[in-house]
Amino acid sequence: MAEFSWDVRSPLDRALAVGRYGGHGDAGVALTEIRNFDLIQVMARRGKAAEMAKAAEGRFGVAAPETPKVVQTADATLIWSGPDQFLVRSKGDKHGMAALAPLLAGSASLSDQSHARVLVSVSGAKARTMLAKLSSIDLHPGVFAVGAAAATSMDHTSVTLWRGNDRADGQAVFNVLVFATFAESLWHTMQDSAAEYGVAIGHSEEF
Amino acid sequence: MRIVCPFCGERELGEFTYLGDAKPVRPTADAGEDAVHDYVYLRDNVAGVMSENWYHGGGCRAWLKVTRNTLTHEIAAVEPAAGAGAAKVGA
Amino acid sequence: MAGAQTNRLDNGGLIDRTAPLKFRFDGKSLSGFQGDTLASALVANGVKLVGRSFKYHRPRGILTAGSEEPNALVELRTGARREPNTKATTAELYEGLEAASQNRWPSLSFDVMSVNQLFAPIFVAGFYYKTFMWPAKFWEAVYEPAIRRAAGLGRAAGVADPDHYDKVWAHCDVLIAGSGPAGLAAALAAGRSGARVILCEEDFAFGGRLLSDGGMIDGLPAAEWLSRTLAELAAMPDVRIMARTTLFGVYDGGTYGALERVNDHVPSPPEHQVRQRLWRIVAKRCVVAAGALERPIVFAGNDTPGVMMASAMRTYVGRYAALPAKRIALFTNNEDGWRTVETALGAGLQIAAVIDARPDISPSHRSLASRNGFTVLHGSVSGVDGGKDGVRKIAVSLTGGARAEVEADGLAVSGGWNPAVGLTSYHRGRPKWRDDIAAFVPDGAPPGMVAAGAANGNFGLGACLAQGFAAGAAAAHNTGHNGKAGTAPVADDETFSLTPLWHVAGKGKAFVDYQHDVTASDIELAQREGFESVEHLKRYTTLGMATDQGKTSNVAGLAIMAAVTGKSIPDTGTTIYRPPYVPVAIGAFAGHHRDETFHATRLTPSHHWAAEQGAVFVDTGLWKRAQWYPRAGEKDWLQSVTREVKAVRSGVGFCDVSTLGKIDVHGPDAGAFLDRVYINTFTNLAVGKARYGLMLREDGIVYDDGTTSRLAEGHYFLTTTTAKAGLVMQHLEFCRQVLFPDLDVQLTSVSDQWAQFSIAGPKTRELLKEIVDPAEDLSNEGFPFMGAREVALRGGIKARLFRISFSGEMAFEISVPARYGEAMARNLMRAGEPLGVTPYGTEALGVMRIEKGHVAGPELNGTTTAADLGLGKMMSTKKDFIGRVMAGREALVAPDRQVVVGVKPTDRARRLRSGAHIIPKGQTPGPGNDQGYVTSVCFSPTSDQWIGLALVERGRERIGEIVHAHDPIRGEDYEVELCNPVFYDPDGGRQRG
Amino acid sequence: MKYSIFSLARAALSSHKNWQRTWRDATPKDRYDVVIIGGGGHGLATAWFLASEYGIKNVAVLEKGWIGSGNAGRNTTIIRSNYGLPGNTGFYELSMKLWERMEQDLNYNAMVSQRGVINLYHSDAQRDAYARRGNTMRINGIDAELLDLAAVKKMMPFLNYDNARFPVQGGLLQRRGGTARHDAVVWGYAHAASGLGVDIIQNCEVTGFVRDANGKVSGVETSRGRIGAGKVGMAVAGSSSRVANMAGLRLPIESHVLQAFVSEAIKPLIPNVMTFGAGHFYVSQSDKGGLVFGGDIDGYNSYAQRGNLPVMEDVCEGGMALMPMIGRVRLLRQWGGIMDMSMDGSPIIDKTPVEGLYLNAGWCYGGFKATPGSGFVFAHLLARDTPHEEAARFRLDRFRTGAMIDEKGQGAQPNLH
Repeated sequence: MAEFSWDVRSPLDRALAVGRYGGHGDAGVALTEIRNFDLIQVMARRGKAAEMAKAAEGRFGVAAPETPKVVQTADATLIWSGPDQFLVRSKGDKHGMAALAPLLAGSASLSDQSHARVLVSVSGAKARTMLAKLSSIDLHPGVFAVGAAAATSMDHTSVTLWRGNDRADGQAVFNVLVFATFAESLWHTMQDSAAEYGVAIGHSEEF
Repeated sequence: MRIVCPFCGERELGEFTYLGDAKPVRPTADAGEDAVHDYVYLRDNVAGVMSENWYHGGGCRAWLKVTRNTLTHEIAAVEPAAGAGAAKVGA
Repeated sequence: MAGAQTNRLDNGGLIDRTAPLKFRFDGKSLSGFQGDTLASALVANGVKLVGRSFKYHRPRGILTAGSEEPNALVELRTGARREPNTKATTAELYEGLEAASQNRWPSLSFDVMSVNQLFAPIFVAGFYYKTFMWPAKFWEAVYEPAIRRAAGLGRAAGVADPDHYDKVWAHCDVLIAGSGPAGLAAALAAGRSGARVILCEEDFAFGGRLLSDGGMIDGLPAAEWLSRTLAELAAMPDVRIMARTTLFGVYDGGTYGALERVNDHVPSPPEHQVRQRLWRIVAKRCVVAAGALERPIVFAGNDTPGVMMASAMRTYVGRYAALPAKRIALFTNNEDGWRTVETALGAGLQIAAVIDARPDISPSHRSLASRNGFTVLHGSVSGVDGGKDGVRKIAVSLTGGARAEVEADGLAVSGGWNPAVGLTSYHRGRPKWRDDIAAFVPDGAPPGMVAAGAANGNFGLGACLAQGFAAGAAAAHNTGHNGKAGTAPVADDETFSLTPLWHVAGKGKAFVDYQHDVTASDIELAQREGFESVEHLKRYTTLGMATDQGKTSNVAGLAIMAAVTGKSIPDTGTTIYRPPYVPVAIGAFAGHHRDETFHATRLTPSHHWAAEQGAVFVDTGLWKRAQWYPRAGEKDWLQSVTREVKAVRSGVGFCDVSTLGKIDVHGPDAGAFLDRVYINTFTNLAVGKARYGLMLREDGIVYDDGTTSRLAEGHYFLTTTTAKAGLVMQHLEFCRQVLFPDLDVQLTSVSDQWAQFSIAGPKTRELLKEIVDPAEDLSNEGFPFMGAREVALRGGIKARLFRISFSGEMAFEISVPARYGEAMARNLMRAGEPLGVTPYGTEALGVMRIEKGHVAGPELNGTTTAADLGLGKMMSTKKDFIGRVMAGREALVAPDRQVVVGVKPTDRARRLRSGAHIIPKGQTPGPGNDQGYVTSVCFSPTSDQWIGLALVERGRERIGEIVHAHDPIRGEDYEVELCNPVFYDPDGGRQRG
Repeated sequence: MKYSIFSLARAALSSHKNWQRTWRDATPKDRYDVVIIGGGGHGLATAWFLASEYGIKNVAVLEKGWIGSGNAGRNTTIIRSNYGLPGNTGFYELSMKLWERMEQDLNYNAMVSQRGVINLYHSDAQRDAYARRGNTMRINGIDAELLDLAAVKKMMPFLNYDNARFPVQGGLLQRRGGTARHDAVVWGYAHAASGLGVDIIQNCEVTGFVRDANGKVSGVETSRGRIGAGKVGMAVAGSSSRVANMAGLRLPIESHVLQAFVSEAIKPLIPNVMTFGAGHFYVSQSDKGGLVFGGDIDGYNSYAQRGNLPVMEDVCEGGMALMPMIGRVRLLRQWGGIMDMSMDGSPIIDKTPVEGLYLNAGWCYGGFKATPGSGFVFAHLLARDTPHEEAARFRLDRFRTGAMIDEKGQGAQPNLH
């Protein structure tokens, strides 16, 4: 009887080549895939928004976002994804289905999206310039501040976009959560859109 | 055209899908064929201000009721469909 | 050796004499300088003849210095980068530029087609509507090809454009079109107020007319003010000023289109860079400071090379230090034209004469004339003696009737100025007429847009600055920015006086629309024939439809029409202004959406594994799906597919079916919700069971099908077809949010969360046992047909297992989280090796569903009912559901509807083809007996012949009947038998066993 | 004056001073046997056929602006009869046959150019659908050919065969399809109808219906006064709902914008009419040299007669995907027309529930090619009070009975047709 290994493969496993791409000189854009996370969609039931909010606050210690924002805790990111719903991103089953279901069962419907999405972080001096080729959203620092989130589309592909904490060098970081089966396609588009500025490509399991 | 999604803010047309006139109400189960025919097939086809169903499928997936002028494309109001954001019903 | 720049001044201008550039025009080597346009470089080289007109192939020179140019069109670049109809007046010179004149043969100076001029008496407006009708067949064979060859201007490359384009979004408070004095003043005011500003300038240099006409602003020479202002704007972080960028259109909701010519000024774009970029700018306010265009006066011979707009002449002399002529005359009806005299004198040109159509000429001009020894004639130019080599003599009709002649090699013409009313009129606002300037000015601009400066009919420098500044400040204020704007730049206003003059009667052709060869008499003819509405005029004569979009011709054309009809110009009206403001390359609108990146590509979780196996992929919507897995030695797809089918039916195989739409339906009312969207019932589905469901549109026609499983009391897992996945989600959200908002139900797409595989064949259980944890009971009792539940797999992960079958075999579908998808494929291969497991693609999947008589896309074609598909019995009579009422309409329940049946050729060796029509045996095919058609076919390895499904009138009553498959488009006609659509295991024992 | 090369040559001798108006500038009479609302191609063709085929010459065509100012003057000029469903197939072929003799009928060169229309396919499923449609055409006596890849390559070597996202596999060709000069069709019908006594009245907007005691329509109120009518026919395309509403009718129609585009004129590049099968793009080249192209409707109800930028991009993307050689060709002009989109994508030519009022509408974006056929069968209906046999399925009550004619299978959602 065979024993099986269930190795996980990122949908970007083949497409992502660590290193440099495009124009020479300082890389204007860094594209980093963040791998291996748990992602749970939480949707409040009819008339149960308050109840869900209370349960979520009990669990995470902060209020879940009710407007297009992200809320960062020590071990979870709560990302607004639509009316009465948010995504819980965590790692190592801290806030996976098994952990959240009992708490939220009465007030919300939960759906595991851990494998449904690919997360790409975009940063660098030319990040906004490059994203303007893909996103119709205004990413001006005064409009899309740290903690802002959006359910939107990039190049006709649905994404969840949010601005995380700035990099150590002060550069803004944009996180793009894209559906897994579209990921390779959008990745190529992102890479090509950034090529003229020079791209530093990598992946990370950092939370 | 840009539509101010009540949940997401102002967004580009490409994120939305159009269905049509939001005024007709789906007849009840016992309404009969004529009523359903009118609901499915007949349109006021307003030249002016019209209430319409739009879907923010490229964003938050909310169905919206958009009040829009078909002569100028100006949008006067956008509100969520009855069941969009229904978790706050009664709250 | 590049030709000497015979007509270049030694000093002055904004060209860089330290950066000479070589270029070629019609094969001849010439040189210019950095800062030249192709037109200015041609002027500097003494080139007068630049192109040929559309219809008469008349010799033409350079008329303007901007994007309104109707004449000086060239084929720029060569090979795959050849761009026809490029305006020499906006093409920047670069090292090695190659340009060729167009619409001539064999050469520009000797053009055989200029014979057309001989036929000019017949080739009047609309002549082609009156002839070429006989014989009828001759149109396509003779007349049309000849016309088509003669028409058109330049030649497109004819091969794929090698360059890249992209599209970008930008957002601002205040968008400004134009960087002349009004635009820059607006930018200063808005920027200082704290607004986010984008300024688009079509030219490669900022400044607009300041670059040509100079002046004093805030006590500084214009050039100095310009550099100071540009520096101030550059220092503002939220102000973006863009050169080589034309704002071409305005769309709803404050969205604007602009084209940036990123790399048109170099031979080819550097690596990783685009040629052009399309900007979609979202702006809360827009200030149109796009200036005004000087307009010609229509007189005989006004198209002779060497006749040039007066302002353009100033531009060539002042900005480019290039002399269009040595001895010029000026024909003007307004004060502004006189500035050309000053510029020309400053450059050392001779002034032959000034012909001024106004009754009064100021003493200062008179003294200028006497000081410089030229005459001032009261009157109008009535003819030009010259040809392809330029102007020789100018005939003048003097006020009072006398005639005069002026010898000159250049004629500057100024008929006044037309504000650029394009952008303000694109929402079908009609500009309004202003008598004082005899021009249309903006009116009815789209929301948030104002015009300022010359674009608004205010031509004085001081007025432009003041109005631009005020508009910029107001726009900033209206968008919530109230920073200190300071004071507006100050300059004097020039006096403006104009006597309208549109057309000077005279002998010879007087052109209104140069490029399309529309003359004043064409307009008169159009009126005579009843085409007096301006839209009729345009369509009948083609006035204003050339590549300059009527910028130099429209107003003159309708003024002439007004004169013939006796109406006023405003009563005559304008045609509708249509974007784009200047022609824009189609490639730019497409951006990167071409070739492989035309649309996004979706890949299944096992895609790369399948590629390793050598799978052939097929496009299904955006998906790439494995179609079959060829093996060495197989001669064609049919052999591979047949092998795959046989392997499944005799052993076991698997197929990635992750492309199905998958939706989590949660909530206490989930079952009730599904009851309303499906024709059958789901509230009574037990937890742990799956059921096939069919949904209709509200008009009673089948929309989609799929299986839905109940995984928990309040949790259903619904699948859709691949094609409809997104649409069904949208439909269900509509039902949930709009139709049935009272239900407590939540929907989530989980299509991408799960890698789903169909495992089919008599050895399915054997294979599954290798994969699934031994504790799981997969027996018929433990996991019966249509069972659905979560199971543990060996190696520690969980999966969802569904016992459903579309192949007719014993089959399961298994789902694992998507990032395990590739491992699943590998593990199935490994575990199944002893069983001869075979991966199969969509073709084999299709074969088996046809063999089993399952309907799919070709049958769910948007016109079939549940009953047509043989699924009428599924329709519940105990509940309401979407489509119930309309499905009962008489034509949808008529007994003679086309319904699904099986078909097979009576000749077992015969290949059956989809799209063949069904005709009763023994009848001649015709509309009266066209009884249906073949929807799906396959070679059935099981039946060992071609079989298919068909939609046939009363088909189910006719099982066993022999009919004709009539396929004239493929030249075939053969007998087929109508049969039970379930070709394989009709009792269903295999899938239940 | 009869138009010919000889009359042109004669006219040249008198410097073209003697040409008459192409159609008479009529003043409204008190009453007509038939009043047609709408001076587009359909309305004018109806009037001409009433006069020429049915002997009804006391006819007025009322146009609120200038003739041909609606969709007749803002389309992509394609003519074809490659339809697949009963009802459409025969009707569009009737129309095609009328195109083939139009110029001789009207003594006006509408530049009917049968250069061929090819619908490209990119998948087996599309090929099968075209085979089905082509067979329908052949069974109805209409020319159709199914081309494979090699034949398409030979005919159009310039398409992208190298790196297309959705490679071309073949096409359905109707050689008799092609183009016609849209404005000339309008002027030709006006010219010929006027010659037979039809009054063409421009700048005459209908503002209401006159009803007799029984509710029958007996005339129209217009901006130029009341005009009596034995019968009133509506052929107003995108304005159908607005006009019908004056008679208290709601129609199974929505008005939508369709954009069209023309490029700068270039030397001959594209020999025929082509439809991309994997995106929204169709194209032909005008005799003047411009590429005339279009794509999908903008997608929402509109009377604004102007198009949006996303659809313009979408259309150009389709063009570039199909033939990247047009990348450097410049788009010159964009315009928009208001389409009367019906609930099944097929037209309605029928009496209305209001006696005396007849409807010709629902052409979606296929109205131009129908012009002569539409005029012919509408004239028949107006003259005989029964539908012409080739228009017998274009009934208003088909949505009540379920006898839809839905070529695209999209159901009652007009923006998907």
